[in-house]
Amino acid sequence: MNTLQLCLLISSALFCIGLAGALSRTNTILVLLGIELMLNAANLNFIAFWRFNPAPLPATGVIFVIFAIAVAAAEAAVGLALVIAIYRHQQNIRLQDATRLKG
Amino acid sequence: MLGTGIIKGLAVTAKNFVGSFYDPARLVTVEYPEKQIPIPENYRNFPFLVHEGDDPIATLRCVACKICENECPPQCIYIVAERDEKGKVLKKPKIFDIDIAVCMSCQICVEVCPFDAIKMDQHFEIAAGNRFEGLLLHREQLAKPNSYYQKIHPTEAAEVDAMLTAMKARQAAEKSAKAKPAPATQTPPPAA
Amino acid sequence: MNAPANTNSLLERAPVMIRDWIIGFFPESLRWPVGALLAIAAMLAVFGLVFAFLTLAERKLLGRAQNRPGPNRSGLPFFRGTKLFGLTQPFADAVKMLTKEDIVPRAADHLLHFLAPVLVVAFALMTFAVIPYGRQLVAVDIDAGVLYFFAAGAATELAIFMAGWASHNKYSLIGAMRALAQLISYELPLLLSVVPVVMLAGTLSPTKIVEAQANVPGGLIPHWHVFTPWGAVGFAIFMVAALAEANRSPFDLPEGESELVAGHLTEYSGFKYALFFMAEYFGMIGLTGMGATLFLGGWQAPCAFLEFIPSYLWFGVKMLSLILFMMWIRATLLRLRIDQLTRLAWKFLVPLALINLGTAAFWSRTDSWSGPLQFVRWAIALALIVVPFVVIGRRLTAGLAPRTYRYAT
Amino acid sequence: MTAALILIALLILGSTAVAMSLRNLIHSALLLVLSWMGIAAFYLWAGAEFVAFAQVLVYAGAVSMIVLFAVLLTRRSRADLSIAPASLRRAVAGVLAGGATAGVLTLAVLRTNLQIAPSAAPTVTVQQLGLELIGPQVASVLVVGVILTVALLGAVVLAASDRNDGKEDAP
Repeated sequence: MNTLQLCLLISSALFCIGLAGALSRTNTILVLLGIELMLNAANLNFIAFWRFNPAPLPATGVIFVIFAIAVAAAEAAVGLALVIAIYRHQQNIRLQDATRLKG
Repeated sequence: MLGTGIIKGLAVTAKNFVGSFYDPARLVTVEYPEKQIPIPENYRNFPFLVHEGDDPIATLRCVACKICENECPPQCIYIVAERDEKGKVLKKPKIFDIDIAVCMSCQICVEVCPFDAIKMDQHFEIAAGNRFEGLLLHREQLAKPNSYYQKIHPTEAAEVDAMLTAMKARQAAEKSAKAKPAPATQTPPPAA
Repeated sequence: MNAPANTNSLLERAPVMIRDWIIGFFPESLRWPVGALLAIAAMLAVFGLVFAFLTLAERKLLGRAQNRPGPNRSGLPFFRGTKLFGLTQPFADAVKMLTKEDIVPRAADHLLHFLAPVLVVAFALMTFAVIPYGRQLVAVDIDAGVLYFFAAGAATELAIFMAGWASHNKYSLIGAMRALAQLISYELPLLLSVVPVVMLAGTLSPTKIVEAQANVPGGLIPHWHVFTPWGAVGFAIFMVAALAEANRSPFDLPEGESELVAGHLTEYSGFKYALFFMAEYFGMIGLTGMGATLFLGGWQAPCAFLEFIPSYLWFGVKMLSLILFMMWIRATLLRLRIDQLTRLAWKFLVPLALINLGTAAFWSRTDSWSGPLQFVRWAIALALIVVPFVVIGRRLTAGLAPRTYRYAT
Repeated sequence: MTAALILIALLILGSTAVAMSLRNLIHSALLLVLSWMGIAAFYLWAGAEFVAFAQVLVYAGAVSMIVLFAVLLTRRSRADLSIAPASLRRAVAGVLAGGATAGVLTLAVLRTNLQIAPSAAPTVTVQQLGLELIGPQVASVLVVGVILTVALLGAVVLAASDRNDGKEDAP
C-alpha cells in the first residue's frame, strides 16, 4: 500500500461517515452536514491525486478543489436557508415531517 | 452628506482631549484624598455628642434621658445612665453607644433631644476593618466639642447657642427672682 | 540583499543579528525550531507589553476625551506615594486579574467554557505570524499570507460563539448570536476591501505587498496604496470592517454592556476574562498591523531620506497610530443597533467595495497615462468614488432628517 | 511524513465520527469545524496551502457560522438541541449502507495498481493559480460566480419572512 492509497482510504472513510450520518440522522442540519462531508471527501481525493500524479499538472487538482469549495459554500447557504424555511413552516426540523410538497 | 457627523464628533472629542491638558478647569473630577470638594453645610451622616468644656466625658450635654434611644427607628442607640455609690441615677451616660452600621441618618434623635446634646456629624471617612466593633462607636469616640459643631454647622449652631444662652439667662433671672421671696429649697433646674 | 547603506544600519539588522547569535549556540538540526521558538517568544513578549500599555493608553485617552485624568495613582509596591502617572497600572491589573476567583456556572458546558478563552487568544496570536514587522522581520513568509491572516481571524469569532454558548446564560447567547451576525456581515467588506490591493500588487504575500509600496529612490511622496483613490476608499472600508471584526466600539454589540451585561463575557472572571481582554487587543493589533501592511506601506519609511530610522519602528508607529485612531473612534461614537449594523454592511460597505474594485481595475489599466492624462486619470477615479459614495450614502440616510429634540437643547 | 498523515487522518475521522453520532447539535457542529480544520491540515500536508487557507476561511469562517446560526434559529428551547435518536432501523440501515460503501471503496482502492511519483510535491504559487483561473478556466470562474450569486439571492428569498415588519430606522 502506498501513500496515495492511504490518502484514498482516508477520503473513502470520510465519505462513508458522511453517508452514514446523512442516512441515519433525522435532523435536517446534520443531514446537510453529512453531505458537506461527502463533498470534502471528494476534495481530499482531488488533492491526493494532484499530489501523487506521476505526470504532474501544475494546478489542476487545486483549481478543481477551489471550485468545489465555492459550490459547497453555495450549497450550504441554500441548504440552511431551506432549513430555516422548513422550520418556519412546521416548527421543527425533523426530516420525516417534511413530507408534503405543498404547504 | 454621510460621514460629516462622524467628523464633527471626532473634532469634539479631540478638542476635549487636548483641552483637558491645557485647561485644568475642564477636569470634572477631583483627586480625592489630596483635594476634597467642600461639604455643604446641611450635609449630615451620623450623630455625635456635643460636650462643652475641655474634658469630653465630664462635660457632655447628654443627661441620659433615653428619649433618643426610645425614638430611634432602627434602634441603633444604647444608653446606660451613670449611678453613684448609692445607686441613685446621675444625669449623665455611663454607656452611650451608636452602631453606625445600623444608623440610617434620619436625624430623629437630634429632633427629639430636649438638651441639644446630640447632633449630626459630617465626618464620612469611617471605614473600618471590622464591621461589628469597628462601626460601634462609644461615647469617647462620639464626644466632640461644641466648637466643632459650630465649625461644621455654623448657622444651626448659632441658633442653638443663642437659644441656650437665652434659656440660661432666663433661668438665672428666674432663680434670682425666686431667691428673694423664698430661699432655694427646690432642686436646681436640669443642667442645660 | 543589496540595499543602500542607510537601510542596512546596525539598528536595522539588530533583531536578526541577535537571533542568529542565539541560534548559533545550537547544533545545525535544532536551529530551525529554536529560531521559530525565539520568534514566538519575542512576539509574545513585545505584544504582551504592547497590550499591557495599550489598556492604560486606552483608559487615559478615554478619560482625557471625557475631561477626566484617567488612571494616575498606581505606584511602586514598596514606595508609597510614588505615582509615575499611573504607568504601573497594567501590572496592578494583571495581579488583580490573576488572583481573582475563577467562577464557572454550574450549568455551563465546562469543556467549551474552558476552551473558548484559550482558543480566542490562540487564533488572535496565529494572525501575528504573517505580518512583516520590519525589513527582514516576518515569522513565516508564506505565499498566501493575506489569506492565512483572514482565515485565522475568521476563526476567532467561533471561539466567541463558544464562550457565549458554553456560559448557559441568555445574555451570553444573545451576545454570541450578535457576534455571528456581525462576523457574517463584515467579513465580506473586509475581504472585498483587500482584493484591490492584491489585484494591483499581484500577490497574496504580505512581504511582497510591502515591497510593492517601496519608495522611489530619492522620492518625497510616499508611494503607499492609501494615497491612490482606490486605496483611500479601500483603507476606509478596511478600517470600518476591522472595527467590527475586532468587536470595537461602535460595533461592540456582542459585549454591549448597557443592554447585555457583558455579552459573551458575562460568565467569565479572573484569568479567563483577562484572556478575552487580551484577545480583543491582540485582534486589534493584528488587524491594524495588516491594515498598515496593506495600505500604509508596512515598514516602509514615508520618504527615502527617512530610511535611516529602522523599519520596525516605522511599522510600530503606523500600527500604534491606527490603534489610537480606533480608541479615538471609541471615545466618539455610540454603539449601533443590530439592524443598523447589518444595514451599514450590506447596503453601504459591500456595494462601495464592489465599485472600488472597478476603480482599482481602471487604475491598473491606465497605469501608462502620464502628463496631462494623469489629471484625467485622477479625475475619473475620484468621480468613480465620490459619486457612488454620495448616491449610496443618500440612499442609506434617506428619510432621516437631522434629529430634532423636543426637550433637550 | 506518513506518521503526520496518519495523525491528521485520525483527527479528521475521529472528530467526524463523533460529530455524526453526538446528540447535542452544537457539539456536533463544533466538532465538524475541528474536522474541517483537519482537512485543511491535510491540504497543507499535501502542499496545497492556498486551498488549505481557503478551506479554513470558507468552512471554519463562513459555513460553520451559518450552521451555528441555523441551529440557534431553529430551536425553541435549550433542550430542543438534544435531538432524539433516529429509530434503530434507520440507524442500522444508515450504518450498513455506509459500511457497505466503505467496503467497496476500500477493495477498489487496494486492488487498483496506483502509480505514484516519488518526487516532492508539485509546487503551485498563488500567481500560477490566478493565471490559470483567468486564463484557461475563465468560463468556470464565471459559472461559479453566477452560481454563487444565484445561491445568495435564493438563500435570501427562501429565508426572508413573508410579512413585512414595517419600516426600520436607518443608521
